[in-house]
Formats: sequence, structure tokens, C-alpha cells
Amino acid sequence: MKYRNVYLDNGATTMVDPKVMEVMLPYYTKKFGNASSGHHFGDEARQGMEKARKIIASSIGANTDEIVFTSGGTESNNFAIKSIACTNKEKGNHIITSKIDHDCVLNSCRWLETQGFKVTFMDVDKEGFITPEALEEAITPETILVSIIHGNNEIGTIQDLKALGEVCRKHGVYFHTDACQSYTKTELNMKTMPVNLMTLNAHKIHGPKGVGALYIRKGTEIKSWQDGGGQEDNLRSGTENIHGIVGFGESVKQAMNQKHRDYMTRLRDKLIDGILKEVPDVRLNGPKGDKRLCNNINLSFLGVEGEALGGYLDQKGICSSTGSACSTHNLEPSHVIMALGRTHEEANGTIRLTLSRFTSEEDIDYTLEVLPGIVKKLRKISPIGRLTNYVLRENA
Amino acid sequence: MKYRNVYLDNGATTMVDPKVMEVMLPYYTKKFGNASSGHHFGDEARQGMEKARKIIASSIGANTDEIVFTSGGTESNNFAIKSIACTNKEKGNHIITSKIDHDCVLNSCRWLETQGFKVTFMDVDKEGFITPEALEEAITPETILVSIIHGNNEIGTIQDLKALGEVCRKHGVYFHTDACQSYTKTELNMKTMPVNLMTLNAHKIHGPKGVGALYIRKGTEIKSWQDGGGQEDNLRSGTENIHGIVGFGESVKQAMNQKHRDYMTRLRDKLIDGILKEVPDVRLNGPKGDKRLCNNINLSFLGVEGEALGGYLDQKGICSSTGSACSTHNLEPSHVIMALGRTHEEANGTIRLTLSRFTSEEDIDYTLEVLPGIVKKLRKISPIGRLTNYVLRENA
Amino acid sequence: MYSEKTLNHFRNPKFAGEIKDPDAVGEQGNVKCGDMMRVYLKIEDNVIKAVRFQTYGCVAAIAASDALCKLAESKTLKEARKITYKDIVREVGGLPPIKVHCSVLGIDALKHAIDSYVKSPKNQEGKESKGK
Amino acid sequence: MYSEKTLNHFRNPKFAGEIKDPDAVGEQGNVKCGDMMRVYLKIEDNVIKAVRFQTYGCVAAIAASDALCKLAESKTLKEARKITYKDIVREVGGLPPIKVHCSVLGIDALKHAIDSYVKSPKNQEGKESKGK
Ligand SMILES: Cc1ncc(COP(=O)(O)O)c(C=O)c1O
Ligand SMILES: Cc1ncc(COP(=O)(O)O)c(C=O)c1O
Repeated sequence: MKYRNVYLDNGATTMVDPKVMEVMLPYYTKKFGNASSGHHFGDEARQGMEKARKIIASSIGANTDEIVFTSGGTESNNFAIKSIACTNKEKGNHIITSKIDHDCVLNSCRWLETQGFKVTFMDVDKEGFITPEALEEAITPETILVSIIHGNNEIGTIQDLKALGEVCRKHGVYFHTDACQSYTKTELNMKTMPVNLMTLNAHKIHGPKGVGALYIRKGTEIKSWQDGGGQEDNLRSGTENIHGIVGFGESVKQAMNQKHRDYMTRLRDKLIDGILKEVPDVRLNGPKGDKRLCNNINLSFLGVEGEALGGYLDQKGICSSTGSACSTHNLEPSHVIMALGRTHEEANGTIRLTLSRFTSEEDIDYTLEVLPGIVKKLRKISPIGRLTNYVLRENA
Repeated sequence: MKYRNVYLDNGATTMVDPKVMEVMLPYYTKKFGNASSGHHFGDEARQGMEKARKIIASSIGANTDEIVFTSGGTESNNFAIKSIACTNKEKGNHIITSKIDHDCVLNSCRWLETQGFKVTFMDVDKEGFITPEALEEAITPETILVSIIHGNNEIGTIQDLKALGEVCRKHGVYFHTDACQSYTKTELNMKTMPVNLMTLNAHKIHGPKGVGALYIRKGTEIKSWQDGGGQEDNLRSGTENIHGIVGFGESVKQAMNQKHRDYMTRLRDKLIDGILKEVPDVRLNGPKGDKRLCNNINLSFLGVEGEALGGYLDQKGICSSTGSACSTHNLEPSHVIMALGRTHEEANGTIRLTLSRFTSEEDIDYTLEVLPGIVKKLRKISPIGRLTNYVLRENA
Repeated sequence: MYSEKTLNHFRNPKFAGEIKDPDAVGEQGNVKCGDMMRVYLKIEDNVIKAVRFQTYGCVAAIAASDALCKLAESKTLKEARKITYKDIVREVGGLPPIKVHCSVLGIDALKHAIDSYVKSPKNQEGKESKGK
Repeated sequence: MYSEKTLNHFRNPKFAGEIKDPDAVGEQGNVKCGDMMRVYLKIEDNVIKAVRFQTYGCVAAIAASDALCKLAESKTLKEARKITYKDIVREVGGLPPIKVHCSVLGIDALKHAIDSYVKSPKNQEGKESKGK
């Protein structure tokens, strides 16, 4: 069993595709103009940016003037939620999101609470789904915005945007979705999905960090959240991150391929099935099959703490995560796993393994060889349950 | 006179220094981890980021924990102004800025006006200076924040941060300055300058686009403006733009050099003196000498419109600007030139030429050869004043 | 930002300049607005025989002025009055939305010139309405 | 994130495991908090002759447990009581601020073990206070 570097944390961030790098490179030292400049350096920059905008718009069935570039998923979510709320506060003061949304959605909503808005954090079922019926029940006459994550970053659950969006449309409520994890990994079509705003970013799909986009359907009442020189049709000021935007466009071009999805799905299922077979007392979090992100695996190992498991995996060259990368800033067990109704032990024993199209078959085989032994070792030095017969203090 | 490509729009954005590029490159395809990840890819990313933070902190006499990375100057200015105001609104509701601040400062202040704050937009003298006395007069018991641009992006005027900061400190008012244009081009020392917050960015100093920083002096009452996963000590969420941050650090390292300043100053003065000598009816906007940014030239040509002049310069390979790059989103004559008390004709006849350490002596010579002829040509096809004796409709 | 056609008109404005002894002159705009145009006409039998412009303004304004002159040359006064800003935008290969207004400037200057010509007593016998 | 010393303790925890017939056992923490430690002691003449831990917890918790055992081994009970979380943080080469609390866990578990030993009737004659 030879040591390998195996990167299974593509849900946190991804390697920039060398093909993407190649397309970006000229924009650093040659075509380095400011897209707002009138001269030929400005023209080149603008052309690169508009080409990327076209690729991204067409990848989701949108018009180019419905794509606003931002600095990433966090900014897009802040922008969408805070600005829609502030722009439409005459219509109502109620926002709906879910208990499994990303921290940047949840904390944007919490900020809105400090500004006098009311927020409902919806429960999910045990696989992480929100039903259209439950959503409809949560909507009140005061509701102005529903923001629900599309593909969940921890457990991979993919919500039914069409069904949820239709409920919103019926009640005249804006619908925003955070599609950072699902973008290019499952279909997103603004022609058929009643979505008003959608958050996208580049660094989850082999593009550069620090660039994202917000899709804003034509006619949506929204004002800029970051004010300044009036870039992006006055919706998002700041000198455009041209090289980043160009790289974002190319990363979408490279990623939009059913082959990649099929490949990741096969490896995902091989790894899930292999672990469930080799290791006792493991639970898969999130659904199986089509309604799970093709690159996401999330498991709870009883009697084992996730970070320690990750630490030993890292020693063997395998990069995993205990949930979202942000959780290193926070000691609480994952709010997503808890929302599924799992116990604290299950939540604390969670690891996430996220693949990419660059993950190899050998990477999966190696992981399947290494992981069971580590779990065994950790259970041996664990004071909890199953393996000993001491009465646990927490049960006392 | 051979055609040359001459880039004199370094105030809008700069070429990424190839040395900076070299240092950034590994962070795209090799050390591509998420700085919040616990594994070794995360470690590498974090180390790169913390090294950059050290370089930047020490370049301005700050501590590393006083540097928060952002997506650029616009975000830093929005963050500083909006968040200081919202966090300290119990103390007062009055903000002071100047008529020559950047649009992202002015428009952040205008947004605050919609939230119930009062803003004073201070006048400047005819070279663009704000005196400590005038500032002291503008401060009221309700004032909580003063935000004044350090080196002006259009006319190059460098304010006396020490004198202005002392007035703020005396009155217990936060002092923020936008130092995007002056950073590395003149001294910034937080040990001796009573500044509470300072905006910096990378793409004006041969670093990448889409990355900036906000200096926040320890003890400053401020909350995050972009909410999410809790990065940057909970002050600025979002996956860190590692390659950008690493490039920012290296760009500072390369730029902090008195030789570069002296070199740019010499070329600047050569170009100013040459144009004033060769072309009649020209005015220099902003001060001469030490109190002007070492790379900034701003001239008003009577009887000529700035964009057209820029258009003919561009045809000859010379990139200039009519003011800030943002003005292409806006038809108004520059608010900065107008604030100096210039006429509309002077404001509309403005061009800005901004140098960098990569500008060559030949670039300057070529510009001095080409520019006077273009001005002559434009004046010939201009219906205005001096050259004809028709009575102008606007004077009728 | 600008089309090649716009840049061609801007870079090589064929109609830039004055007519020393014009039959009509029209002006529009002012320095405060940032653009101003003057158009000079030579008219024979209600036909524009020669046209020149002087423009203080941006790239779009200069290009549009040149395009206007091109469109007006050899037209009767009546036909010339029918030129719209859309014709000019077409002639310069499109303009950025924020610059479309520049094409209106020339239309108005031309109208002023024609009006002043028609209203002038010495041209009353050759009334525009009677021209074919 | 973690120092090399922390990672060494974590990767090769010399004191991980159980003592089959311990003189004292102490526990602290619970699964809800995400970390829990049990410490096993072999004691002779008020001296810790052997020490082992079992820990459910993160990298820092496991490293700190191992470090605690290293510091406690061969100490008298009185000396062992004086070990502080700062000694542990030092032994593991520092901890990220958010993880410092993990080092407290072991201190408390050890105290519980010693307390239970001292309070136990069969150890009353060899009272800790009389030990040197
Ligand atoms: C679902 C989801 N939303 C938002 C984000 C934040 O995006 P960014 O890292 O570009 O700020 C992430 C990842 O970090 C994510 O997984
Ligand atoms: C003085 C000043 N402040 C702020 C900015 C905006 O910074 P950024 O382009 O990084 O958003 C600029 C330049 O664009 C500037 O010159």
C-alpha cells in the first residue's frame, strides 16, 4: 500500500484546471487593462469578460444581462439576500430559509433580523429535503424572499428547484437559491426553473478563488449592495476581476460535460458502498442516487470524532473535511447534520469526502484500503460505548 | 516617430509584475487548498496567506491581526464606511467625507443617507487639499466617522493624514482613509499616523485584480459586513482568495522601494514640464512636487474634449484616461475637477496620465512627440472660442 | 466599446473643418454639456452641395458628426430634414447606450442650419416647400 | 493549524489504551460536547507508576491527552495535581486559540481519577497529604 496524495475535499475548493490556467494567464501580464477604460487595453479586458459572461449565461439558460460578477459565493449570497430584503421592505418583512443552508445565507438572514426582519429557518426531513407543501405552509403575507440551497455542501441533497420555485411564484415571493455546489454538476435551467436569483462561484468547479456570480432574472427589484463606480450595470461596483472572470468562464466550459458527472457518480457510489461494507456502525448522511450531488459523500462513524479521523487520513495523504471548511472557525457540531435529526455522537463523528473529475480510480481504491484501519484504531482508543462497558457520564 | 504601445493608465490598473506572477502560480494548481481546511493542503494555503499578511502589515507599521483581506478597494471602502456607521450608530449619525473622494466612498455615504445618516461632503481648496481647520469645523457632536482619500486618484493630491487624523482623535471620531493610490508610493505608517481604518488594494501596484485589504486598528468597534463562515477572524467571510492574497503580498514586497518612487517622480515631472512647454492653454490639476502622487499627471486642455483626445492618443498606442476609469459609466464631468473650482470646459478637457515603474523614458519621449499634434488637430475641428470668432450659444 | 465604423469616422473624419463662405450655419450643444457641434452648408437649388462640421465632444460625438455630414451631402433640404439619429447610429455601426444621445446633437445642428437658411429673406423665393 | 509537536502526540500517542486493572479511573467531557477523555492510573506509594488514556475527540484532544499522560507519569499525586492546562499547551507546542479548551479536559479527568483514588476507603491510610 504505497502512500498517495488523495484530495477528497473538492467541496471545500478545487484545483484550478491547467486548461483554465492557460486561458487566464494572458490577462495578468498582457491583457491587463481595466474593463472600464476606453482604450485598447480596456477593450481586450472587456472582451474577455463578456465572453465569460456568455458562457455562464448560456450554461444556465439565462441572458447575458442577467449575470452579475461578484467576488464569490459568499458575496453573491449576501448581496442577494440583504439587498432583496432592503429593496423590497415595503412589501413585507419576512424571509424564509432552511436549517441546512450555508453559513453565509444563515448569517445574512441573522443580520437581517438585527434590521427588523423576521426569518423562518425551515426544518428538513431526515435526508435533508424541503417539500413544496412545507414551504407553502411557511409563507405568510409578509414573506418577500425564500432562499434555499440547491445542492447541499455537506450532505449533497439536491432540492427540487422547480417545485419550490413554483410555490414561490404562486405567492409572488422572490426565490433565491445557492447553487455553488450543484453548478455544472446537475442541470440548472432558468428557462424552466422559476428561480429569481441564483448564486454561483468558480473555485468549486476548477476555476480561481475570489470570483462568483449572481444570476438576477430580468425584472427583479434589486439595488446594488456594494456601491461605487457603477460597474456591472450599476449592480456591483469594483474594478472587475478580469483574469478571475475569464477563468470562471473557462472553468464552466470545461466542467459542463455529462461524462464528468457520470464518472464522479460511479466513483462516489464505489466509495460509499466500499466503506459501508468494510466498516461497521457507519451511517450515510443525505440521500442515495440521483438526488445526491455526484461528488459528495458524507458519513457518520459512531464512537469516532470526525476531526481526528480526518487527521489520521491526512497523515496517510488523504484530504477530507469534517463538514464545511468553515467549521474550523466554530466548535459546534454541524448544523446540517443536526438538522437531519442525528445524535450528537453521529454529528461529531462525521466526515465528508468530495470528489472531482480529477479524482482517479486509484485514489478511491487507496482510500478504501486505508480508511477502515484508521476507524478501528480510533475506536480502540475511544472511551465510548460499544467497545467498553463503562457507563457513560453523559447518560448518568 | 515609430508607433509604440505606451500604457499611461496605471491609475486605473497595472500590469501584474512577472515576479508576482511567479510567486502566485503554484497556488492555482498545486497549493490550491482552502485556508480553512484542516489538512496539509489547507496548511499550505494558510501559510501563503499569513506570509502575505505579514508583508502587508509590516509595510504600514501595523500588526498582522489588524489586516483583513477583502476583494478590493471598493469592498474595503464599503465595509469600512457602512459597517463603522452601522456599528456605532448609537454614538451619532453624522459622517464626513470630501467632494474629491472616490465614487465608492461617496456612494457608500449616499447609501448611508438612505439609512438615516447625515453626510457632509467637504469642499477642497484649488489644489484639492483639506485643511485640519476646515475638518475641525465640520465635526459636530454627532460625528462618528471621517473618511478622506489619501492620494487622490484623479489629481494626485496627497492629504496630510497625520494632521487630519489628529483632529479626529481629538474629537473621538473614527478616521478612515482610502489609500489605494498612495500605497507603496508614499509613506504610510500606522505607528505615527492616527488612522483607524485604511483601504488598500493590489491591482494598482502590479498585483492581481480582485484583492484588497482593510487595515483596522486594534480596538476599533466594527462588525463584519459580509457574513458567512467566519473567515478573517469573523470580520470578513468568504473562501480566502489565496492566490490573489499571495500575489498582493509579493506585489507589496516588489513595490516598496524608494528607487521606484524617485524614478516615477522624475518621469512625471519631465512629462508635465514638456507638455506645459509645448502646448498652449493647458492647466495642471492638483499640486506640484512632493504633495502630488509620484505617478500622476492630470491636465485640462482648453477647447478640447478629453475622451476625444484619449481616442486619438489610443490610435497612436498611448493609453490614457479621462479621470477615473469609472467615469465611462457616467457622463458627468469629473466631480473631482469640478470640486477644484474649474469651469466645465476645463473639466471636460481633462486627461489623466499615470505612470508606473515599468514606464520607460522612451514612453515619455514618444508621448511628448505625439500629444501636441493631436491637441492641435482637435482644436482645429473644435467650434469653441479661441480659434473662431463666433459667439458661443452657451454665452448667448 | 466603439465599433470599427465609429472609430473610422472618428479617426479620419472626411467632413471635419469649416466652409469659409457658407450659405447656412447651425449649432447645437454647449461646453457645459461636454459636446457642441457646428455644421456649415453650401446650398444650391435646395440641395446640399457641401457640408462640413466642427465638433467639440467625445469620440462618439465626432464620429456622429462625420456620419451626419456623409448622410446629408447631396440631399435636398427636405430629404436632409428626414435624417434621424437612428440613421446616424446605423451609419457608425451602433453606439454604446450611454452614447446614443451624441447622435442627436448633429440632427439638431443640421435642422438649425436649414431653418436659418429657409427663414432668411434672401432665400424666400426658393422656398423649401416648392423644391422637388 | 497544528504544531509539529501536537501532530507527533496525535499520530503516535504513546499512552493511548487501557490499563486492565487500574487503581484509579477518571473521566471528563461527554459526546455532546464532542470530546471525552478517560484516564487510567496505576499508583504505588502515591506515585503514578503507569498512566493510559482513551479519548474521543479531535486532534488537539488526543494530542493533549497523550501530553498529559507524559507529564503525569512518575509524578506523585500531589505533583500531578499541579499540572495545568498551560503545561499541556507547552508540551504540545502550542494550540490554536479555538482549541486551547481541549487541554483542560485532561486536567479535569486526572483530578477526578486522583480524587476517586484518595477518597476510596481502602486508600485512606496512605493519605495523599502524608505522602512526600
Ligand atoms: C453552498 C455554498 N455556498 C456558498 C459558499 C461560499 O462561497 P465562496 O467560498 O465563494 O465565498 C460555499 C463554499 O464555500 C458553498 O459550498
Ligand atoms: C482611490 C481609489 N479607491 C478605490 C478604488 C477601487 O478599488 P477596486 O478597483 O480595487 O475596487 C480605486 C480604483 O479603482 C481608487 O483609485
